[in-house]
Amino acid sequence: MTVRVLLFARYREAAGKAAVEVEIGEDATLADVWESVRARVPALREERRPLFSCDRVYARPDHPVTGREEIAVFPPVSGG
Amino acid sequence: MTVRVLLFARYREAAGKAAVEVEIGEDATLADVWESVRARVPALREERRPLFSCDRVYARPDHPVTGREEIAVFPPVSGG
Amino acid sequence: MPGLYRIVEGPLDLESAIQAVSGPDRGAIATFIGTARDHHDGRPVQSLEYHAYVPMAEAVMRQIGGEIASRFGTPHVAILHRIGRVAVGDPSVIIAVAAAHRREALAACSHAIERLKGIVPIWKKEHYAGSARWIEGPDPPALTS
Amino acid sequence: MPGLYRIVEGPLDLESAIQAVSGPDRGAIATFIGTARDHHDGRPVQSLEYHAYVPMAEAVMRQIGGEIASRFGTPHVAILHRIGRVAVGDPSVIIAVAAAHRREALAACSHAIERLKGIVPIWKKEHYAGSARWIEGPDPPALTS
Repeated sequence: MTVRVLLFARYREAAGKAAVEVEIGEDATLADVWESVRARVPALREERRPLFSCDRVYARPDHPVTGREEIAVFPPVSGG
Repeated sequence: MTVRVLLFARYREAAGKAAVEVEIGEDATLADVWESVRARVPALREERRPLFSCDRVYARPDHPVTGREEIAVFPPVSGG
Repeated sequence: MPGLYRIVEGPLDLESAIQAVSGPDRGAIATFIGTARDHHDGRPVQSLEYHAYVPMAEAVMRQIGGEIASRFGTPHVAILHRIGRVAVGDPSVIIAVAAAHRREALAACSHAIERLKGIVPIWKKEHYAGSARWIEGPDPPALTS
Repeated sequence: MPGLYRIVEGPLDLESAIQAVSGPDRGAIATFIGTARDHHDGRPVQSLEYHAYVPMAEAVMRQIGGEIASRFGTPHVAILHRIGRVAVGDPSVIIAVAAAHRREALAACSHAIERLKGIVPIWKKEHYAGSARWIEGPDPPALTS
């Protein structure tokens, strides 16, 4: 299935766009999504500390993906 | 000698004035000043927790009085 | 439900944060204002730029308000964070917490800024003379249960 | 010498306190606003009245600023306290502290209000429906060396 992944901050700048679409298998997790994103966007290959959210709530890399969530990946936050 | 003693808050209300003048001996301390004030102002006789200042700095009851200081006596503070 | 949690494009208004938390049964309001500093690690900074995952950031700020209500007993919390370019000296974040007593208000305000820096999806970019750099936070505390 | 330490007859101005401590080399401003509450120990309060030994109060507030400079490393402190009648909801005291970093600013602000309540010669009178009462503080910490 195809999922759309939102990117923020440095990841967005590296990709040159606010979101990417990737193909994943039926039993995919967020970790699988991230691997597909990095395969699509070479500039993200060196990123080692991604955070994930599903439907605007933090989620772990082993979180399963149904394809109906709003998925985002971003670097550690630095607001304030 | 005669010293003028500033009163604040409840002490001022009890005395009905902002300051009282009392006579004290040559080697008097702030504790002696306070005794003289209470002798002059019956409404202050029940006060048990006076604080003292000399020249706008806190001072202890055993602090000696020269007669040239600005002396004040007042209850525990409650600002804020 | 009380509380104000907002990502804002443009200047932040301290008075609106204080208004949002004030009330006659509260004796204490603590506020924290984070402003853009002119240096970082000894390097001159010309301006800051903030980027946010806006709807999630507002939801996580509201979650922090819930933590404050259960830990410090007051629901009167406002958290405002600016995005876009912020000039040196201008506020990037404003927090206000009102409570019956001073200790709860101050402790809650401190909790709010620590948690905001730890978990709210906002990122800072520092602009220097002729260059810029995204600041990456430390590894966050446990984010999911 | 930086710092603003003032007993004020009439409304307090938060903005002037913040202005007095702000600067481009500081990333954090913590403020504390104490407001008149509508109740105390379960009893409805109609208004507060504050009385001060004005010159000594300002001197002791300045002394608290000195404590903050040596303990928390910042001289950027403002302490304003109102005297006279204060309506419910209005500020009676405003403290602002600016520092390079948030923890120093918040800890210094907390120190300032604790010390103000402990040692600054100001007294509060609570006005109820048809009566009034001077509030007397606890025995103060060691006041003299």
